[in-house]
Amino acid sequence: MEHLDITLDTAFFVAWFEDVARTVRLHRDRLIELDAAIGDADHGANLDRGLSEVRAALAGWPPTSPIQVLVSAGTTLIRRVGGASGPLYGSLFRSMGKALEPPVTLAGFAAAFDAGVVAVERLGKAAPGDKTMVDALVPAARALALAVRDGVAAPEAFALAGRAAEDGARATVPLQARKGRASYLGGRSVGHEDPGAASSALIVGSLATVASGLRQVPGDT
Amino acid sequence: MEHLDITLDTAFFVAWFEDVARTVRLHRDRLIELDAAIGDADHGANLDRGLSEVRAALAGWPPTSPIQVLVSAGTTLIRRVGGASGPLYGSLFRSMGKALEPPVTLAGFAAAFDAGVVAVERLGKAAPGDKTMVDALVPAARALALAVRDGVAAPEAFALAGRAAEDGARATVPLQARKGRASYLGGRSVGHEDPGAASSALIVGSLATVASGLRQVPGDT
Amino acid sequence: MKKLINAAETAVDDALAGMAAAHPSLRVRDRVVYRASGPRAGKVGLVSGGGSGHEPLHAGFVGYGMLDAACPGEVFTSPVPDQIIEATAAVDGGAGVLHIVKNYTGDVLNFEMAAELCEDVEVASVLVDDDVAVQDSLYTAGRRGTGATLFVEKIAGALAEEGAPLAGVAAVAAAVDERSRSFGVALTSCTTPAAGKPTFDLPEGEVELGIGIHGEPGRTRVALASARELAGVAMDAIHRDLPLEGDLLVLLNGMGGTPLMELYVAFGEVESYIRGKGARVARSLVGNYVTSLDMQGFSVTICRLDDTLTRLWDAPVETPGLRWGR
Amino acid sequence: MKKLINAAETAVDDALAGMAAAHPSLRVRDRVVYRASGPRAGKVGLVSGGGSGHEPLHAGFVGYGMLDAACPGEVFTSPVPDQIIEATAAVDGGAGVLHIVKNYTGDVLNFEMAAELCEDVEVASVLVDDDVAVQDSLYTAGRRGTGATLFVEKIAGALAEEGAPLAGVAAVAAAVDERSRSFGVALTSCTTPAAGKPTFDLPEGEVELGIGIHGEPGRTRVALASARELAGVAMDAIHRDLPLEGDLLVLLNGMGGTPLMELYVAFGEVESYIRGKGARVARSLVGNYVTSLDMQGFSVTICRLDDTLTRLWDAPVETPGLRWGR
Ligand SMILES: Nc1ncnc2c1ncn2[C@@H]1O[C@H](COP(=O)(O)OP(=O)(O)O)[C@@H](O)[C@H]1O
Ligand SMILES: Nc1ncnc2c1ncn2[C@@H]1O[C@H](COP(=O)(O)OP(=O)(O)O)[C@@H](O)[C@H]1O
Ligand SMILES: [Mg+2]
Ligand SMILES: [Mg+2]
Ligand SMILES: [Mg+2]
Ligand SMILES: [Mg+2]
Repeated sequence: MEHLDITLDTAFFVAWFEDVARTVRLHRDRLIELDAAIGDADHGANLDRGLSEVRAALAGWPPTSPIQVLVSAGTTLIRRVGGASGPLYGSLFRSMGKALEPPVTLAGFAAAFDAGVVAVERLGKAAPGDKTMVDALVPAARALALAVRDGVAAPEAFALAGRAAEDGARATVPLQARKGRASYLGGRSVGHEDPGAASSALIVGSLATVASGLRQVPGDT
Repeated sequence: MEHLDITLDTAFFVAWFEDVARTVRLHRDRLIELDAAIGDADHGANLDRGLSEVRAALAGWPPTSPIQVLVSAGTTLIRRVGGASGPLYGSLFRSMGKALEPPVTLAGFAAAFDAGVVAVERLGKAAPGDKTMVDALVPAARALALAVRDGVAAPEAFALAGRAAEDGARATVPLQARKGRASYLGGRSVGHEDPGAASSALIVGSLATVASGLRQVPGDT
Repeated sequence: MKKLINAAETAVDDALAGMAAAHPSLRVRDRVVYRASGPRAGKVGLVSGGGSGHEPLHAGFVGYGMLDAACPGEVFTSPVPDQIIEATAAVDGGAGVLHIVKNYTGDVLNFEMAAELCEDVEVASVLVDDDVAVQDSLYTAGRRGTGATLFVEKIAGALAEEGAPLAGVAAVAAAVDERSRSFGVALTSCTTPAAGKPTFDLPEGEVELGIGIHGEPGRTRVALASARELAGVAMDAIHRDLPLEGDLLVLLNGMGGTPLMELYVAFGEVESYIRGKGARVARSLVGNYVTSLDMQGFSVTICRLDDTLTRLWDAPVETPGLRWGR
Repeated sequence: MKKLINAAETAVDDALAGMAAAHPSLRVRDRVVYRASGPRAGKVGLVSGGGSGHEPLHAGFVGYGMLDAACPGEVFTSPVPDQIIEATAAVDGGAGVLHIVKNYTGDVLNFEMAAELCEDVEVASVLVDDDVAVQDSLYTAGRRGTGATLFVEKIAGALAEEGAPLAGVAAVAAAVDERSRSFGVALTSCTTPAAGKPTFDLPEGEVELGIGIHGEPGRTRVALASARELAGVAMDAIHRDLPLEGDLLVLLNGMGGTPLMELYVAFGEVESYIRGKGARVARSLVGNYVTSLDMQGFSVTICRLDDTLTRLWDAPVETPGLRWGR
């Protein structure tokens, strides 16, 4: 399968954030609606705003390494998003960037991603099952690690991670929230997908999209 | 027709206000809706409140003359209704009462009613055509005067007055208001019946109802 | 209808009871709200009143430097003469009493009747009629009294507090009215407790221009526009009637249901409009002051200040609705 | 959605521009609202912040006797660390800065990040978590900060103004939070400009109990009841958690779209409830202070006063949203 593999270079990371920004914009209203159900109806707007800033920053100052892309994106999210998701996603990417060793292999990517997820868990003090983004991120990190162990190529590994994150997000539906704003609802949080888990699935999903290079981008705004 | 005539004694005037109170309560919501269209949606509530006070006052202190009934009712309306219609209807009945000479003939009634209407016109500085209660009251007064001239008996005279008041109220629909709250609307007041003209038609209409003694009262609250 | 009340019939009295409980500086008796401190000998008394549903107007403006008593009627219904007579007698400190009356047929008639019956008190009246949305004419009810009422009550109240005679207090009140103009815009209708449903239908995407404070529909209905455009419509109407120049006192007033954040957005637009005309916002108030129950929307009231009016505006005031300097 | 704004994206900045224009006592720079007078040497600085849409909280409480700076985020979104860092540095008068943080994950994380980066300033933090509708637990996000924020800002602000050291100001802030409890009821949902439609559907005839100030749905939904019953539900929840006794400070707070008249009705009911428990309303505030955009509804916040807290509550304050004594 080696012929199907890709290079995890600076361009790949830039393309990742560009696809994330595009995808989140497409799903902006759905994320707002998920947050309206068990939160305060701003998650889609928050991320959309933050990611266009990320894109603008990356475009204005072409970074020269994957580390720079990640740290810059994370910093921009922290500096521009606010709310719970700003610091959490900011830490995800900053910690991931700091853990990355060039040149980036899939194993290196997986380890760095895991470091990012651990940073999110630490900062938010959330564990899997608390009905947060952690419920999508942890399975994604695990899927990446397994793929590395099994010698799977990057595009396939990213696809597996994307599916794991999506399954993780969907699995938040029956949970009762213990962290974040949704926890105020107690039992009434059951039956709704966590917006942060949903956006995490989009973020991880973009990895596969970019890696496969297959997806038709349906218009860019 | 003399055998059909009635005595305009204290009981008649008490019965008049009782019927007015009942009728206005039945039409409370319609009067509110008329006032909502070109005013402030309180005319029905104002009159309903005031007339139950009138009824309570008349019940608690049995008056011994038509003059007492009218002056007491007018005073109660002034003291309890507020708004434009409180002082105007209050003056109508107080002035009518003051102009009444016992024993009350139909001619005396008609003259006193006319004095009441003149008091309303003076107080409100409104003329026929301004789209106010005056547009129902003036035709009613005229109809009564004509009935007296023609020697018509009271029940029939009241029926004529009631019809004149109703016609007058309906004739306010195409008018542009020049007095009262509806005047703020300018041309937009056209096309709506004036709520005060509508309530005046009810008040005059009750005369005929009581005089004929025919009407079935549909429940009292 | 969703209202935080016990019953439509008791809403006014329940609110007054709550006001009395909340403000030891007030005393409520027989539907009149007084300063608990009572009348001050030699001071002109100020009495105003009108329908309820405009809170904090008028009862929230009873206190040092403003009103001596307020007479609240039923919702959107002017008070009755008894209340006004009672209030007038109670606040007279021997120097006479000024009635501040918003120009509505009901308010005018009831205050007139009351004034006639206040035989032992010298009474003067000022009519507030600042709303430029209404055509002024000898042959109609004339302009409505809206936001300028607050200016009149504050400024006349300050002069009365200084010990000025009745004629002087009445004159400054009239001067404030003369120098003030208002225009209002509704995004939604209000709902009166008695009617139980919105007074008018205002579909999504439309606004009413030139509304009053009783849920009266406005003069025209247009498509919802930006705060800048709506503020422009209001300011154009005012400027056409009373050219904006010099130092202005500006009230950016919410109709009761509009969040403060949006009122600040609108105020920003009003302020740039005024700057654009070469005039200056010397003093301002932004908030829900002269309201129309739960209506969403705003009104602007402008008063052309002079040195005296500015001094009186700045004078200390201590009421539930307006307070500074003490 | 009908909002008096220019565009959802500019609403926060436009409102801040309007605030700056309306209040010469404030200075707005880079999404931070400061006292125009700047920091006072030797005085502890007070910084708070949070999502926009709760006006007058927090920016309306910047001024003498209360906050030194407020950091408004996007609507319902906590501010970012940059704003907080900037504000903290700017208001430090050498005596350190207190961060007043409402207990929401976003607010906590952003203030924590900022505090860590404020290397040259001594920073203390107080977490406000007064909402008894939320179950308090080590394993959840804990209780929300709502109405008690106003009490904390006022009382800590007064102590800071007296020249107390950072530890003392932080301690009184924590004490106020400890002695305060809140409960909120929504009659309608709010609508955020970004979402453009109500956050939750609340049909005619139903209310949400135990709501927060960000349009979060509440804990339960029940049939619309009288003001007396709804006040009773709120007060029962508070009383169960912190028995009402002695002198109480009471905030009867509107959620932004509730007319003052209705808030007074509800306050009357709260006051009788309190009297019924043998406690006393020693101080009170009735109005829209800690709001949730255009939401209709109310919340009650109770603080058990002691002599110190009463003295500090009564101390002069001069902000756009709260003013007395000067
Ligand atoms: N303590 C936490 N740990 C991890 N994720 C969290 C935590 N709190 C909230 N989140 C995530 O943040 C999401 C909400 O983000 P957002 O709506 O942008 O912020 P806010 O709740 O401040 O409005 C939630 O759906 C959840 O996934
Ligand atoms: N100047 C006036 N002269 C005669 N009738 C008037 C005048 N002004 C108002 N009215 C009458 O009063 C009615 C409104 O009464 P109501 O709604 O009770 O008072 P308000 O207008 O104060 O709310 C109008 O429909 C009109 O018939
Ligand atoms: Mg959110
Ligand atoms: Mg009316
Ligand atoms: Mg009325
Ligand atoms: Mg948020």
